[in-house]
Amino acid sequence: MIDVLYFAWVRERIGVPREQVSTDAATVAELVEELRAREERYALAFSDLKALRVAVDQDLTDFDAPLKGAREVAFFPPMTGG
Amino acid sequence: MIDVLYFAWVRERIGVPREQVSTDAATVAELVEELRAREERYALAFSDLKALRVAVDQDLTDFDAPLKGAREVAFFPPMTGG
Amino acid sequence: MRIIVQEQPFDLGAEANAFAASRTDMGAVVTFTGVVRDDPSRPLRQMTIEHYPGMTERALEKIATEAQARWSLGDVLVIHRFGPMRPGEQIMMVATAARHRKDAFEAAEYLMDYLKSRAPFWKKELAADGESWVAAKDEDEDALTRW
Amino acid sequence: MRIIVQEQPFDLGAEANAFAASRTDMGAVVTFTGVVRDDPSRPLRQMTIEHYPGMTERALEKIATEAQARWSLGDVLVIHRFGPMRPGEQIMMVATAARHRKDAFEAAEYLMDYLKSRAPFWKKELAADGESWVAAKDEDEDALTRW
Repeated sequence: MIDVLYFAWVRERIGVPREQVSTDAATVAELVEELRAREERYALAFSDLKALRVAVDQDLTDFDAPLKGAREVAFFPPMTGG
Repeated sequence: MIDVLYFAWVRERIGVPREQVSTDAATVAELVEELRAREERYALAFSDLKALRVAVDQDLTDFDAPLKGAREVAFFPPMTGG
Repeated sequence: MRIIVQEQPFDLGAEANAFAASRTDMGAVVTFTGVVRDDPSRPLRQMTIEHYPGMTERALEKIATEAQARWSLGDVLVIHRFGPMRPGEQIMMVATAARHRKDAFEAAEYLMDYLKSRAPFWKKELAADGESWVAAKDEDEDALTRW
Repeated sequence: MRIIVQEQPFDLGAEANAFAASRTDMGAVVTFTGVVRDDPSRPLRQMTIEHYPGMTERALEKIATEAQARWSLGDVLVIHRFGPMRPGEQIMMVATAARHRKDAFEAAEYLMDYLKSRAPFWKKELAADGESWVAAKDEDEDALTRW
Protein backbone atom coordinates (compact mmCIF):
# COMPACT_ATOMS: atom_id res chain seq x y z
CA MET A 1 0.00 0.00 0.00
CA ILE A 2 1.20 3.44 -0.87
CA ASP A 3 -0.21 6.90 -0.08
CA VAL A 4 -0.96 8.82 -3.26
CA LEU A 5 -1.44 12.59 -2.94
CA TYR A 6 -2.84 15.05 -5.47
CA PHE A 7 -2.51 18.84 -5.47
CA ALA A 8 -4.00 21.81 -7.29
CA TRP A 9 -5.90 20.92 -10.48
CA VAL A 10 -4.77 17.30 -10.30
CA ARG A 11 -6.56 17.08 -6.97
CA GLU A 12 -9.63 18.75 -8.43
CA ARG A 13 -9.78 16.41 -11.43
CA ILE A 14 -9.33 13.27 -9.35
CA GLY A 15 -11.68 14.53 -6.67
CA VAL A 16 -9.72 13.55 -3.57
CA PRO A 17 -6.60 15.01 -1.96
CA ARG A 18 -5.13 11.63 -1.07
CA GLU A 19 -5.88 7.93 -1.14
CA GLN A 20 -4.24 4.62 -0.36
CA VAL A 21 -3.40 2.55 -3.38
CA SER A 22 -2.53 -1.11 -3.45
CA THR A 23 0.05 -1.54 -6.17
CA ASP A 24 3.01 -3.62 -7.31
CA ALA A 25 4.18 -0.90 -9.70
CA ALA A 26 7.96 -0.77 -9.88
CA THR A 27 8.12 2.84 -11.04
CA VAL A 28 6.06 6.01 -10.90
CA ALA A 29 5.26 5.57 -14.60
CA GLU A 30 3.82 2.10 -13.93
CA LEU A 31 1.71 3.49 -11.09
CA VAL A 32 0.40 6.17 -13.45
CA GLU A 33 -0.57 3.47 -15.97
CA GLU A 34 -2.51 1.59 -13.29
CA LEU A 35 -4.31 4.74 -12.20
CA ARG A 36 -5.14 5.77 -15.76
CA ALA A 37 -6.77 2.37 -16.33
CA ARG A 38 -9.01 2.82 -13.29
CA GLU A 39 -11.43 5.54 -14.25
CA GLU A 40 -11.97 8.41 -16.63
CA ARG A 41 -11.07 11.05 -14.00
CA TYR A 42 -7.60 9.50 -13.63
CA ALA A 43 -7.14 9.21 -17.38
CA LEU A 44 -8.05 12.88 -17.61
CA ALA A 45 -5.74 14.00 -14.81
CA PHE A 46 -2.81 12.03 -16.21
CA SER A 47 -3.47 12.71 -19.90
CA ASP A 48 -0.35 14.86 -20.32
CA LEU A 49 2.58 13.89 -18.13
CA LYS A 50 4.60 16.87 -19.37
CA ALA A 51 2.15 19.08 -17.49
CA LEU A 52 2.75 17.16 -14.27
CA ARG A 53 5.44 16.89 -11.62
CA VAL A 54 5.93 14.06 -9.17
CA ALA A 55 7.46 13.70 -5.71
CA VAL A 56 8.33 10.41 -4.03
CA ASP A 57 8.54 10.61 -0.25
CA GLN A 58 8.47 14.41 -0.53
CA ASP A 59 11.41 14.75 -2.90
CA LEU A 60 10.90 15.92 -6.46
CA THR A 61 11.79 13.23 -8.93
CA ASP A 62 10.75 12.00 -12.40
CA PHE A 63 8.37 9.42 -13.77
CA ASP A 64 11.12 6.80 -14.14
CA ALA A 65 11.77 6.84 -10.40
CA PRO A 66 11.50 3.44 -8.62
CA LEU A 67 8.77 2.97 -6.03
CA LYS A 68 10.51 0.26 -3.99
CA GLY A 69 10.21 1.20 -0.32
CA ALA A 70 8.30 4.40 -1.07
CA ARG A 71 5.53 5.39 1.35
CA GLU A 72 4.18 8.46 -0.41
CA VAL A 73 3.83 9.58 -4.03
CA ALA A 74 2.44 12.99 -4.95
CA PHE A 75 1.28 14.33 -8.30
CA PHE A 76 0.84 18.01 -9.06
CA PRO A 77 1.25 20.69 -11.72
CA PRO A 78 4.43 22.80 -12.01
CA MET A 79 4.82 24.81 -8.85
CA THR A 80 4.05 28.52 -8.54
CA GLY A 81 5.56 29.68 -5.29
CA GLY A 82 6.89 33.08 -4.35
CA MET B 1 35.83 84.43 -6.54
CA ILE B 2 34.97 80.79 -6.28
CA ASP B 3 34.03 78.62 -3.29
CA VAL B 4 36.48 75.77 -2.88
CA LEU B 5 35.38 72.86 -0.66
CA TYR B 6 37.47 70.02 0.77
CA PHE B 7 36.23 66.74 2.20
CA ALA B 8 37.60 63.79 4.18
CA TRP B 9 41.42 63.61 4.29
CA VAL B 10 41.75 66.45 1.77
CA ARG B 11 39.95 68.67 4.27
CA GLU B 12 42.18 67.44 7.06
CA ARG B 13 45.39 68.09 5.12
CA ILE B 14 44.33 71.55 4.03
CA GLY B 15 42.92 72.36 7.44
CA VAL B 16 39.68 74.08 6.41
CA PRO B 17 36.41 72.68 5.02
CA ARG B 18 35.91 75.56 2.57
CA GLU B 19 37.40 78.84 1.50
CA GLN B 20 36.87 81.53 -1.08
CA VAL B 21 39.57 81.66 -3.71
CA SER B 22 40.23 84.50 -6.11
CA THR B 23 41.33 82.90 -9.35
CA ASP B 24 41.44 83.31 -13.11
CA ALA B 25 42.06 79.60 -13.66
CA ALA B 26 40.32 78.36 -16.79
CA THR B 27 40.16 74.72 -15.67
CA VAL B 28 40.15 72.69 -12.48
CA ALA B 29 43.73 71.61 -13.24
CA GLU B 30 44.86 75.24 -13.40
CA LEU B 31 43.16 75.96 -10.08
CA VAL B 32 44.97 72.99 -8.57
CA GLU B 33 48.31 74.39 -9.84
CA GLU B 34 47.59 77.74 -8.20
CA LEU B 35 46.65 76.08 -4.92
CA ARG B 36 49.72 73.83 -4.97
CA ALA B 37 51.93 76.87 -5.35
CA ARG B 38 50.41 78.52 -2.28
CA GLU B 39 51.61 76.47 0.65
CA GLU B 40 53.04 73.11 1.57
CA ARG B 41 49.67 71.81 2.90
CA TYR B 42 48.08 72.33 -0.54
CA ALA B 43 51.05 70.73 -2.29
CA LEU B 44 50.65 67.76 0.05
CA ALA B 45 46.88 67.46 -0.42
CA PHE B 46 47.19 67.67 -4.22
CA SER B 47 50.34 65.59 -4.59
CA ASP B 48 48.55 62.70 -6.34
CA LEU B 49 45.58 63.71 -8.46
CA LYS B 50 44.77 60.07 -9.20
CA ALA B 51 43.80 59.74 -5.56
CA LEU B 52 41.40 62.67 -5.85
CA ARG B 53 37.97 63.35 -7.30
CA VAL B 54 36.50 66.71 -8.19
CA ALA B 55 33.00 68.16 -8.44
CA VAL B 56 32.13 71.46 -10.09
CA ASP B 57 28.85 72.96 -8.92
CA GLN B 58 28.03 69.64 -7.23
CA ASP B 59 28.46 67.46 -10.30
CA LEU B 60 31.32 64.97 -10.53
CA THR B 61 33.70 65.90 -13.32
CA ASP B 62 37.41 65.64 -14.16
CA PHE B 63 40.44 67.87 -13.82
CA ASP B 64 40.14 69.14 -17.41
CA ALA B 65 36.72 70.63 -16.68
CA PRO B 66 36.37 74.38 -17.39
CA LEU B 67 35.68 76.71 -14.48
CA LYS B 68 33.94 79.44 -16.45
CA GLY B 69 30.77 80.41 -14.57
CA ALA B 70 31.40 77.89 -11.79
CA ARG B 71 30.49 78.95 -8.26
CA GLU B 72 31.71 75.93 -6.32
CA VAL B 73 34.55 73.42 -6.75
CA ALA B 74 35.02 70.51 -4.37
CA PHE B 75 37.99 68.18 -3.93
CA PHE B 76 37.78 64.85 -2.13
CA PRO B 77 39.02 61.26 -2.16
CA PRO B 78 37.11 58.44 -3.92
CA MET B 79 33.72 58.09 -2.27
CA THR B 80 32.82 55.30 0.15
CA GLY B 81 29.07 55.39 0.52
CA GLY B 82 26.65 52.58 1.27
CA MET C 1 18.27 29.56 9.34
CA ARG C 2 14.54 30.03 9.92
CA ILE C 3 11.88 28.54 7.64
CA ILE C 4 8.29 29.42 8.41
CA VAL C 5 5.22 28.17 6.55
CA GLN C 6 2.04 29.65 7.95
CA GLU C 7 -1.47 30.70 7.04
CA GLN C 8 -1.62 33.99 8.95
CA PRO C 9 -0.07 37.26 7.77
CA PHE C 10 3.46 38.17 8.85
CA ASP C 11 4.80 41.61 9.71
CA LEU C 12 7.52 42.47 7.18
CA GLY C 13 8.86 45.33 9.28
CA ALA C 14 9.02 43.36 12.51
CA GLU C 15 10.63 40.41 10.74
CA ALA C 16 13.17 42.62 8.94
CA ASN C 17 14.11 44.37 12.18
CA ALA C 18 14.44 41.13 14.14
CA PHE C 19 16.47 39.54 11.34
CA ALA C 20 18.85 42.50 11.02
CA ALA C 21 19.26 42.78 14.80
CA SER C 22 20.19 39.13 15.17
CA ARG C 23 23.41 39.38 13.15
CA THR C 24 25.00 42.79 13.56
CA ASP C 25 28.34 41.31 12.50
CA MET C 26 26.95 41.25 8.96
CA GLY C 27 27.31 44.39 6.85
CA ALA C 28 24.53 43.66 4.36
CA VAL C 29 20.90 42.63 4.77
CA VAL C 30 18.63 42.03 1.76
CA THR C 31 14.90 41.33 1.93
CA PHE C 32 12.49 40.36 -0.80
CA THR C 33 8.75 40.52 -0.24
CA GLY C 34 6.15 39.08 -2.59
CA VAL C 35 2.77 40.79 -2.71
CA VAL C 36 -0.60 39.79 -4.24
CA ARG C 37 -0.74 42.61 -6.77
CA ASP C 38 -3.68 44.91 -6.22
CA ASP C 39 -3.92 45.99 -9.83
CA PRO C 40 -7.00 48.02 -10.84
CA SER C 41 -6.75 46.62 -14.39
CA ARG C 42 -6.91 43.08 -13.01
CA PRO C 43 -10.06 42.59 -10.94
CA LEU C 44 -8.71 39.89 -8.65
CA ARG C 45 -10.87 39.12 -5.65
CA GLN C 46 -8.76 36.57 -3.88
CA MET C 47 -5.68 34.41 -4.31
CA THR C 48 -5.50 31.06 -2.57
CA ILE C 49 -2.23 29.23 -2.11
CA GLU C 50 -2.27 25.47 -1.73
CA HIS C 51 0.83 23.68 -0.51
CA TYR C 52 2.15 20.23 0.37
CA PRO C 53 2.60 20.18 4.16
CA GLY C 54 5.81 18.41 5.06
CA MET C 55 7.36 18.61 1.62
CA THR C 56 7.08 22.40 1.65
CA GLU C 57 9.26 22.83 4.74
CA ARG C 58 11.64 20.16 3.43
CA ALA C 59 11.98 21.85 0.01
CA LEU C 60 12.49 25.31 1.51
CA GLU C 61 15.13 24.00 3.90
CA LYS C 62 16.92 22.32 1.03
CA ILE C 63 16.94 25.54 -1.00
CA ALA C 64 18.13 27.62 1.97
CA THR C 65 20.83 25.09 2.84
CA GLU C 66 22.07 25.15 -0.74
CA ALA C 67 22.18 28.97 -0.64
CA GLN C 68 24.25 28.82 2.55
CA ALA C 69 26.65 26.40 0.86
CA ARG C 70 27.06 28.63 -2.20
CA TRP C 71 27.42 32.01 -0.54
CA SER C 72 28.98 33.25 2.65
CA LEU C 73 25.86 34.06 4.66
CA GLY C 74 25.32 34.97 8.27
CA ASP C 75 21.67 34.00 8.25
CA VAL C 76 18.69 33.15 6.03
CA LEU C 77 14.98 33.63 6.69
CA VAL C 78 12.11 32.32 4.56
CA ILE C 79 8.46 32.98 5.41
CA HIS C 80 5.79 31.68 3.03
CA ARG C 81 2.05 31.81 3.58
CA PHE C 82 -0.67 29.52 2.32
CA GLY C 83 -4.46 29.81 2.26
CA PRO C 84 -6.64 32.65 0.99
CA MET C 85 -5.27 36.16 0.54
CA ARG C 86 -6.64 39.43 -0.74
CA PRO C 87 -4.98 41.76 -3.24
CA GLY C 88 -2.35 43.87 -1.50
CA GLU C 89 -1.51 41.20 1.07
CA GLN C 90 2.05 39.97 1.44
CA ILE C 91 2.51 36.35 0.36
CA MET C 92 6.08 35.64 1.41
CA MET C 93 9.45 37.09 2.22
CA VAL C 94 13.06 36.02 2.23
CA ALA C 95 15.92 37.75 4.02
CA THR C 96 19.65 37.18 3.74
CA ALA C 97 22.49 38.61 5.82
CA ALA C 98 26.09 38.58 4.64
CA ARG C 99 29.33 40.43 5.24
CA HIS C 100 29.22 41.76 1.70
CA ARG C 101 26.34 42.97 -0.43
CA LYS C 102 27.04 40.75 -3.43
CA ASP C 103 26.52 37.59 -1.39
CA ALA C 104 23.35 38.92 0.23
CA PHE C 105 21.84 39.96 -3.12
CA GLU C 106 22.77 36.83 -5.05
CA ALA C 107 21.60 34.48 -2.33
CA ALA C 108 18.24 36.29 -2.09
CA GLU C 109 17.76 36.03 -5.86
CA TYR C 110 18.73 32.37 -5.79
CA LEU C 111 16.22 31.68 -2.99
CA MET C 112 13.48 33.43 -4.95
CA ASP C 113 14.27 31.66 -8.22
CA TYR C 114 14.18 28.23 -6.59
CA LEU C 115 11.24 28.99 -4.36
CA LYS C 116 9.21 29.99 -7.45
CA SER C 117 9.45 26.64 -9.20
CA ARG C 118 10.86 24.09 -6.75
CA ALA C 119 8.82 24.63 -3.60
CA PRO C 120 5.38 22.93 -3.64
CA PHE C 121 3.03 25.89 -3.72
CA TRP C 122 0.21 26.45 -6.18
CA LYS C 123 -1.73 29.65 -6.68
CA LYS C 124 -5.39 29.87 -7.57
CA GLU C 125 -6.95 33.17 -8.51
CA LEU C 126 -10.56 34.13 -7.98
CA ALA C 127 -11.80 36.90 -10.27
CA ALA C 128 -15.24 38.10 -11.36
CA ASP C 129 -15.18 35.54 -14.19
CA GLY C 130 -14.36 32.59 -11.94
CA GLU C 131 -11.44 30.65 -10.54
CA SER C 132 -8.25 29.57 -12.29
CA TRP C 133 -4.92 28.06 -11.38
CA VAL C 134 -1.93 30.28 -12.11
CA ALA C 135 0.24 28.62 -14.74
CA ALA C 136 3.97 28.29 -14.16
CA LYS C 137 5.93 30.64 -16.39
CA ASP C 138 8.65 29.47 -18.72
CA GLU C 139 10.75 32.44 -17.62
CA ASP C 140 10.66 31.19 -14.02
CA GLU C 141 11.95 27.80 -15.11
CA ASP C 142 14.55 29.48 -17.32
CA ALA C 143 15.72 31.62 -14.38
CA LEU C 144 17.17 28.48 -12.77
CA THR C 145 19.70 28.02 -15.57
CA ARG C 146 21.51 31.06 -14.20
CA TRP C 147 22.71 29.20 -11.11
CA MET D 1 10.83 58.56 -5.17
CA ARG D 2 12.01 59.47 -1.68
CA ILE D 3 15.62 60.45 -0.91
CA ILE D 4 16.48 61.06 2.72
CA VAL D 5 19.88 62.15 4.07
CA GLN D 6 19.87 62.43 7.83
CA GLU D 7 22.04 62.10 10.90
CA GLN D 8 19.61 60.23 13.15
CA PRO D 9 18.91 56.50 12.96
CA PHE D 10 16.02 55.24 10.83
CA ASP D 11 13.68 52.33 11.55
CA LEU D 12 14.22 49.70 8.86
CA GLY D 13 11.02 47.86 9.76
CA ALA D 14 8.82 50.94 9.80
CA GLU D 15 10.34 52.19 6.54
CA ALA D 16 9.95 48.79 4.85
CA ASN D 17 6.33 48.51 5.96
CA ALA D 18 5.46 52.04 4.86
CA PHE D 19 7.23 51.55 1.53
CA ALA D 20 5.49 48.23 0.81
CA ALA D 21 2.09 49.59 1.86
CA SER D 22 2.34 52.59 -0.46
CA ARG D 23 2.38 50.55 -3.67
CA THR D 24 0.30 47.41 -3.30
CA ASP D 25 -0.04 47.25 -7.08
CA MET D 26 3.58 46.07 -7.14
CA GLY D 27 4.28 42.35 -6.73
CA ALA D 28 7.90 42.63 -5.60
CA VAL D 29 9.62 44.71 -2.93
CA VAL D 30 13.37 44.50 -2.32
CA THR D 31 15.25 46.21 0.49
CA PHE D 32 18.95 46.48 1.12
CA THR D 33 20.28 47.63 4.48
CA GLY D 34 23.90 48.49 5.18
CA VAL D 35 25.16 47.96 8.72
CA VAL D 36 28.35 49.05 10.53
CA ARG D 37 29.72 45.58 11.09
CA ASP D 38 30.07 44.67 14.74
CA ASP D 39 32.86 42.19 14.23
CA PRO D 40 34.61 40.87 17.36
CA SER D 41 37.83 40.36 15.35
CA ARG D 42 37.78 44.03 14.31
CA PRO D 43 37.73 46.27 17.37
CA LEU D 44 35.94 49.22 15.81
CA ARG D 45 34.73 51.84 18.26
CA GLN D 46 32.95 54.21 15.93
CA MET D 47 32.42 54.98 12.28
CA THR D 48 31.83 58.56 11.19
CA ILE D 49 30.37 59.40 7.82
CA GLU D 50 31.14 62.75 6.26
CA HIS D 51 29.12 63.96 3.31
CA TYR D 52 28.73 66.89 0.95
CA PRO D 53 25.39 68.55 1.80
CA GLY D 54 23.58 69.56 -1.34
CA MET D 55 25.61 67.39 -3.68
CA THR D 56 24.66 64.27 -1.72
CA GLU D 57 20.92 64.69 -2.29
CA ARG D 58 21.59 65.67 -5.91
CA ALA D 59 23.77 62.62 -6.57
CA LEU D 60 21.30 60.23 -4.92
CA GLU D 61 18.41 61.68 -6.90
CA LYS D 62 20.37 61.30 -10.11
CA ILE D 63 21.13 57.65 -9.33
CA ALA D 64 17.51 56.90 -8.38
CA THR D 65 16.19 58.68 -11.47
CA GLU D 66 18.51 56.65 -13.67
CA ALA D 67 17.30 53.43 -11.98
CA GLN D 68 13.71 54.43 -12.72
CA ALA D 69 14.62 55.05 -16.35
CA ARG D 70 16.31 51.66 -16.70
CA TRP D 71 13.81 49.45 -14.91
CA SER D 72 10.05 49.41 -14.57
CA LEU D 73 9.70 50.50 -10.96
CA GLY D 74 6.73 51.53 -8.88
CA ASP D 75 8.80 53.37 -6.32
CA VAL D 76 12.32 53.92 -4.99
CA LEU D 77 13.45 54.86 -1.48
CA VAL D 78 16.99 55.81 -0.42
CA ILE D 79 17.89 56.66 3.18
CA HIS D 80 21.52 57.43 4.02
CA ARG D 81 22.85 58.62 7.33
CA PHE D 82 25.89 60.74 8.13
CA GLY D 83 27.69 61.53 11.37
CA PRO D 84 29.00 59.15 14.05
CA MET D 85 27.69 55.59 14.35
CA ARG D 86 28.52 52.64 16.55
CA PRO D 87 29.11 49.06 15.39
CA GLY D 88 25.79 47.34 14.74
CA GLU D 89 24.01 50.53 13.70
CA GLN D 90 22.32 50.75 10.33
CA ILE D 91 24.01 53.18 7.93
CA MET D 92 21.62 53.25 5.02
CA MET D 93 18.86 51.45 3.17
CA VAL D 94 17.40 51.36 -0.30
CA ALA D 95 14.03 49.90 -1.28
CA THR D 96 12.60 49.20 -4.71
CA ALA D 97 9.09 48.15 -5.72
CA ALA D 98 8.32 46.61 -9.09
CA ARG D 99 5.72 44.40 -10.71
CA HIS D 100 8.34 41.70 -11.22
CA ARG D 101 11.17 40.53 -8.99
CA LYS D 102 13.91 40.86 -11.60
CA ASP D 103 13.38 44.60 -11.92
CA ALA D 104 13.21 45.09 -8.15
CA PHE D 105 16.43 43.12 -7.55
CA GLU D 106 18.43 44.62 -10.39
CA ALA D 107 17.43 48.18 -9.57
CA ALA D 108 18.37 47.70 -5.90
CA GLU D 109 21.77 46.35 -6.88
CA TYR D 110 22.28 49.21 -9.31
CA LEU D 111 21.39 51.76 -6.61
CA MET D 112 23.86 50.17 -4.23
CA ASP D 113 26.67 49.95 -6.76
CA TYR D 114 26.34 53.63 -7.70
CA LEU D 115 25.72 54.81 -4.18
CA LYS D 116 28.97 53.14 -3.07
CA SER D 117 31.24 55.08 -5.39
CA ARG D 118 29.25 57.97 -6.89
CA ALA D 119 27.50 59.52 -3.90
CA PRO D 120 29.70 61.89 -1.85
CA PHE D 121 30.08 60.01 1.42
CA TRP D 122 33.34 59.22 3.17
CA LYS D 123 33.78 56.83 6.06
CA LYS D 124 36.23 57.25 8.88
CA GLU D 125 36.84 54.47 11.37
CA LEU D 126 37.92 54.91 14.96
CA ALA D 127 39.60 51.87 16.47
CA ALA D 128 41.86 51.31 19.50
CA ASP D 129 44.88 52.18 17.35
CA GLY D 130 43.47 55.47 16.06
CA GLU D 131 41.43 56.94 13.24
CA SER D 132 41.62 56.16 9.55
CA TRP D 133 39.66 56.92 6.41
CA VAL D 134 38.16 53.87 4.71
CA ALA D 135 39.76 53.47 1.27
CA ALA D 136 37.54 52.97 -1.75
CA LYS D 137 37.76 49.41 -3.06
CA ASP D 138 38.70 48.59 -6.64
CA GLU D 139 35.92 46.00 -6.64
CA ASP D 140 33.35 48.72 -5.94
CA GLU D 141 34.58 50.73 -8.91
CA ASP D 142 34.65 47.57 -11.03
CA ALA D 143 31.05 46.78 -10.04
CA LEU D 144 29.90 49.76 -12.12
CA THR D 145 31.12 48.17 -15.36
CA ARG D 146 28.23 45.71 -15.01
CA TRP D 147 25.63 48.37 -15.81
